[in-house]
Amino acid sequence: MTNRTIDNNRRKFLKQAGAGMAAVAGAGMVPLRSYADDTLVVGMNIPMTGDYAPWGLPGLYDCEIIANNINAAGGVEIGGKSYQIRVAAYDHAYDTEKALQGFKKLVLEDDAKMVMMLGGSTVASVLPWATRKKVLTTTLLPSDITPDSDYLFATCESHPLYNVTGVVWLAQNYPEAKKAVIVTNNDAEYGLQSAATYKAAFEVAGIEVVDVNLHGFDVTDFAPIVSSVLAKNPDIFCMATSFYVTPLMEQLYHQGFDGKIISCTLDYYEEIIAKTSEEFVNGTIYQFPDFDDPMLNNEGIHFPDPGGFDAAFRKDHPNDWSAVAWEYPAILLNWIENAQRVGSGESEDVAKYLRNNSQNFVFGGGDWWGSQLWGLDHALVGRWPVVVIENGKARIQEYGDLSAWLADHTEVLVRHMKELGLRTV
Amino acid sequence: MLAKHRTLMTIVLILAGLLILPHYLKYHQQDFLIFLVVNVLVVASYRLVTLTGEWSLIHAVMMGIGAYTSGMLTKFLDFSFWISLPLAGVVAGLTAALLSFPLFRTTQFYFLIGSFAAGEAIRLSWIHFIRPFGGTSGISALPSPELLGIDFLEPIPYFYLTLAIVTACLVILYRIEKSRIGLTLHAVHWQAPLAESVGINTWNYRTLAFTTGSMFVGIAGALKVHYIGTVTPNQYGIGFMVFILIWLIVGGYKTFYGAILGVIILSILDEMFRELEVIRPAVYGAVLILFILYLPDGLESLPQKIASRIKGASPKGSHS
Amino acid sequence: MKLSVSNLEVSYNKVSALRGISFEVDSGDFVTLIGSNGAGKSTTLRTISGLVKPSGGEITLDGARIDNLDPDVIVQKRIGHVPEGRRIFKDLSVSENLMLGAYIHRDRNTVEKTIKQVFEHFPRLHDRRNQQAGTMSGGEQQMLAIGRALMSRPKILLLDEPSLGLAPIIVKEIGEFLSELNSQGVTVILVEQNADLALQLARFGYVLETGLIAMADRAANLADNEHVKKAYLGI
Amino acid sequence: MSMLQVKNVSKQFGGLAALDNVNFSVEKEHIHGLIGPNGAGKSTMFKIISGFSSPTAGSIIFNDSSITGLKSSRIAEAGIIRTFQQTTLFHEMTVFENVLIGTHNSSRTNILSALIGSDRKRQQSAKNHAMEAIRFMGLEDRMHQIASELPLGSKRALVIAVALSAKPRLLLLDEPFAGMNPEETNTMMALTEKVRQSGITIILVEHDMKAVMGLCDRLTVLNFGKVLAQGTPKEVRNNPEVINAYLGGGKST
Amino acid sequence: MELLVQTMVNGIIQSGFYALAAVGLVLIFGVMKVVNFAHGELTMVGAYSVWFLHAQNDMPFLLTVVTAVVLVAMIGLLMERFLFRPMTDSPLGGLICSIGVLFVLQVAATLVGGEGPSKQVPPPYEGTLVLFDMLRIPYQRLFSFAVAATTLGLLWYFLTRMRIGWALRAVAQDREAASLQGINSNRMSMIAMGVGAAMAGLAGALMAPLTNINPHMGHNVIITAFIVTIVGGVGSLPGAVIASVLYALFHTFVTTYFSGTIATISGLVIMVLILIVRPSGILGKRVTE
Repeated sequence: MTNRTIDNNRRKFLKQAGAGMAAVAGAGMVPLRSYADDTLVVGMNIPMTGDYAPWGLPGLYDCEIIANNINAAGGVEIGGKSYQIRVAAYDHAYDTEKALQGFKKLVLEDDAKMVMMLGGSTVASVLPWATRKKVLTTTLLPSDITPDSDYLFATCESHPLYNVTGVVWLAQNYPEAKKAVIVTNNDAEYGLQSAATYKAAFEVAGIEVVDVNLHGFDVTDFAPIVSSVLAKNPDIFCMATSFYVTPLMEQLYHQGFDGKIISCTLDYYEEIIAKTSEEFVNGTIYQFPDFDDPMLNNEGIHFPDPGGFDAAFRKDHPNDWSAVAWEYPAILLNWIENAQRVGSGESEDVAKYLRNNSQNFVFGGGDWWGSQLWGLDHALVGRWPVVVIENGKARIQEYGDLSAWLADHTEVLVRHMKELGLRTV
Repeated sequence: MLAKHRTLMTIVLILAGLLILPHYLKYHQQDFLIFLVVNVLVVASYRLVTLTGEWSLIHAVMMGIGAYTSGMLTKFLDFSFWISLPLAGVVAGLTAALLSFPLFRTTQFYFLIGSFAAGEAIRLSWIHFIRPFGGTSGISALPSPELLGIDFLEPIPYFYLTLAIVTACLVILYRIEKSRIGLTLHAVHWQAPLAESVGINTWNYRTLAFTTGSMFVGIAGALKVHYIGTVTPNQYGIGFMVFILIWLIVGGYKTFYGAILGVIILSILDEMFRELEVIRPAVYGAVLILFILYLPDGLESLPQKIASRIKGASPKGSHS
Repeated sequence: MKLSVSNLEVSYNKVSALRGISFEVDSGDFVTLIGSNGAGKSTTLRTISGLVKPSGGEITLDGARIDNLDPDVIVQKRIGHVPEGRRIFKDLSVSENLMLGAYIHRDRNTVEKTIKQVFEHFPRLHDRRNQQAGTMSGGEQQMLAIGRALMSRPKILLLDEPSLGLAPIIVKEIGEFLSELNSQGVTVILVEQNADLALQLARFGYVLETGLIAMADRAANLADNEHVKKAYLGI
Repeated sequence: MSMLQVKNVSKQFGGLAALDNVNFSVEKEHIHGLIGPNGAGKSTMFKIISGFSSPTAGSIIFNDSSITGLKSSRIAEAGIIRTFQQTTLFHEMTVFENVLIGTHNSSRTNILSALIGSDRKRQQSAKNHAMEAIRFMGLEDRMHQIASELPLGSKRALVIAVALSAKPRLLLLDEPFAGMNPEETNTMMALTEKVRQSGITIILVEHDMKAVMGLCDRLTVLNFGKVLAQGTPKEVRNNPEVINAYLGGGKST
Repeated sequence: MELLVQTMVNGIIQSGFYALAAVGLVLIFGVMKVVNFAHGELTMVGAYSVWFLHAQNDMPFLLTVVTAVVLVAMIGLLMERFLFRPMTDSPLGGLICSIGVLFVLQVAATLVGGEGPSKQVPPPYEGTLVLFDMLRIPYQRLFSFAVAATTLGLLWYFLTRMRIGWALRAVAQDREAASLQGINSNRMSMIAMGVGAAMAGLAGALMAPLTNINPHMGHNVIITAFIVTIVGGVGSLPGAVIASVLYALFHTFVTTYFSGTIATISGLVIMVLILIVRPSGILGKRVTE
């Protein structure tokens, strides 16, 4: 397995080195690339190097797999014409100036009809230009939406809203758990958003939050953080983070925590089990299913052959799986579907269609939401799975109804967002 | 006199070239050019700080202070860009002046590390105090400059704006260095005790260089964020600081133009390597090592080296 | 042990410091190099001990070339060097300094014997053996520097301005010690600013001027030479 | 009235007394020698007078006002200029630039006037003044040479030229004769005398007895941080205590 | 009370890693006068080695730790021989070289480990030591701390009791004078770099089962090592160890009772204060006259 990785990487290295040399040789004087008019270009303006690379690269690999499959099968038919799909990517290394620069390159030089981005400050830096030039842009973070972001859509991940479904499920199944602590990293894009959502969800569920511990990205030792919050004797330990789940779980295990654990993600839970014990991890609640989960074959799921997709990815990239590996493809597929419906791949046409039509959400349902929190209904919200570890394996317990919760409790959510200093309308 | 005229001619030619250059570039390269010109000011102002021999690691944060100042003034208090731009410089300069009280009680390696710690503490405060700094996501949707209805969201107008301001700043920086004050700064660097013995207050001059350099990088910060429209704490971390250091050292710090050469050549290389995706940093790192091993006196020594090779004569001692 | 230097040339950054000097030192000799600052005296010593690589000429020890060897190898050839400015390890104790002087000797007994001898010569070092070397006075530090060089049991000892910055009384003491050392069979090559002292101690002297040997004669003759008297002895 | 008075000055380093209740005074336009064995406290005394170090106790009076504990640059402004042991210079600069920096006190400027050139007059007079110092020390032929490339004698002359361009009233010379051959020493002695003739008071720390005895009007001998003897060179030379401790009269080890 | 004692223990255990990383940095700086910016990345390579060999390829844990140490030491030796030695006269050049190495090592780790989320190593020593029914120390941490403490002890013995240790200290003080004693200063540089890198590799290998492993983990290590070096006094190895304990305790307590960010900010501010009040650090020598 590992040999394969190296082989793969070596091949990739050679390929990239070759491309690099070519780029160096002809830099500055390459004419604008033109593609045959039977090709539609989709842009990915993502981090491929630096510490945010894990939230960019896996998605690129998968989008390339999907594009190749589509092209091999003869392309997609849009407006009565068959098109090949090409993915053009730019590495902005999570740097705002490079993000703006790369965005322009993708749109103006590669002729990308839609640009997928991770979100956060990199999206903020491209927004004014993207809005003015009417470039369809997607983000994984609905909190990037602003009242003026007419061309920005969050069509896949409902971060951080989906967290409420886990809390609802927890409160129903473990009514005796009454005191919760929340631990998260103190960044405004991920950690604080999640923390505010969890606080709202706990409040609605009648669970008291006895401590919120915010830490920076420079933490190497989680022992003091865990000791500190466990001193409050919580029944529920909530991780509003995706960055440090494993070391936190490990500390919980060593410090003898025996309450309920709820988290946004539990990536590579097999490794967590290896570091702690299956018994300890069993019962942990989170939000991201394995893609071979049988529940993903249910009615209403809008993702073709999740199991096969999962297997294909892991074969080529055994160490690279993360939620973005299916989220970018989901966005790509959603875009293709909309382009087909509207009969055009042009940015403005698809954006207009998106705004005015209901959508199929990955896990079913699909309403546009967001104006009460961010000023515009540009986040696609639907059912979201509640996943629990059972016998060392992630299993979807149910699909929580996010739309219903939001319909009833948005003002609680807005209040908690404000409390943590986050942007609201 | 002749040499002076030739230099002047060269500068005029370069400026003229820069004025028409963006029209021949691809769109994203126009953006790249704007950031590059701003970074020229960043590294030229850093050079002023290092003239006294004290290398700081807070320059990137000073740039951030300028960026945050201008961003907050325009966004929250509706200041005009034309007022917030100089104020960005003033606030960064004032911060430097305040910090120089504790920091210049140390020198050399200690100053380097002390300035890093002070900068990192400031930067972490932007993250920690989400009000008013916006935490890690910073402040976005900053307004563009307004002037005579020119659209500064477009790269070419903004490039001309940047070019004008940066050129003006460079002229000032150059004149400072060549003035009596510049000579005194060199003196403080090379023989601080001797300088003190003839009445030069070395502390004052270190502070002067630190404050003035920070002021100019504050302006650079404001210039950059009003084009990007977003200011975040992570733009100004040790990562960017390391690049400033690299530009100056690889470019060479004996002449005024060495650092500028460094930022231009290295940034262009970095941009060319972008196609390499994952391995880009490694190739960049390897290039750094090669530059240092084979051009230990910096890129600025290259013209001399080439000249001496052509003439077959030994290179003359570098002037300062 | 016969040390011979022939046509030695050295330059720093293309400025030549030695422009072809030749001399020979036989076993048991006491030789001095005098001359004004910048004449090339220190450079000569530094080249012999390998700190500086010559750009021309050669240095041989008993016929074998040593000019391309590194300083740590040359010490093993039993050439000791007391550098200008003493250069003791200020943060280490006196005895640690001395033990480092014996770095090339792995035999414990020899080392202990040598250290005993050094302490006999310089009882003050014995008194201060556990003291941090940097806290001692200039004269004591000079003694330590000489003692440290002796620890390698050199057959040839190079000394660079041992009198610099020391009070006359200590200079005298060190001079007496060097004579005694030489009488025990150690070859001494002394570089001195204090020409008066140097010519009293040495048997043979060389006057260096701008990288060349201007005069070579018995020390007593040099001391009587009118040019030397005028230029270096201040008479 | 004495130009400089050192009153009861002591300096402790850790537990060690480098200077112990030292008193002496320097008369106007004298060359005052400060001698003593290594470690006697001469350098420490120098540092204290020039403000590079402050005394643990005692005071320094210069022209009737106390300069105790002032910053070195302030003391230089007051007119006390020191030189350093060996040849401390701005080695990378030309002779002219070195001396120009010396004129700092009379030509200082601020960024604004430096930028718009409103200080041109002052800079010009500084340049003239620098030229004067260069001519005074006989360095005009070497004006545009880089300092590090000068021969030793010229370097030492330049050291003094830099100090002179700062318009000293009291000049502290730290071992200006060290490492010189007799010819160079003679030249330097003549220059030093010439400086005094121009009305500048000098304190001289030196080991070269020929120079000390030949130049100084008065001597202060320090030993182990204390004043051992004071007086004219002749008196000091015949003082048995001095002979014993410093010149090495007896054969004591 | 329970929290207090637990926090104390957490802090002390953490100090072992800080000390290992900082001591290596101090040693390299002392002997070679190069600020090794890639020191954190050497730690990262140590951790990656354990992940790759032990977690991925089932090599026994102790053997992997040894392999990791040897591997990182080798990298250190290569850096010394081909980068730092040609740069002997230019500390800034050495600094840039080390930054170059930093980039290269980060990419190498990405190529070996893939771009996905942080890697994890299952701890070879499972279970938790429970003392007095309130103090909990995982055996893995106990083991790591014991190894770190022993190694530091051995290093102290090596530097103060062995002649090669004296030689190292001599070279650190005066390279040229050391070579006149017959000490091959290039060899000493190799030893310093080898030992310093080995310590970094060991720190990384011991940390591997306890932390998130990713190509950028070195960043935090180097910042902590800098702080510890300054607080302890540049060039003072015992100072670095003491400062590691103090800083780890301080950081752990502030993190436990306030917050992690406050801990880091106040740590930095304290460092600046120490620089001002006592620039030589708690045990360092005054460098300026």
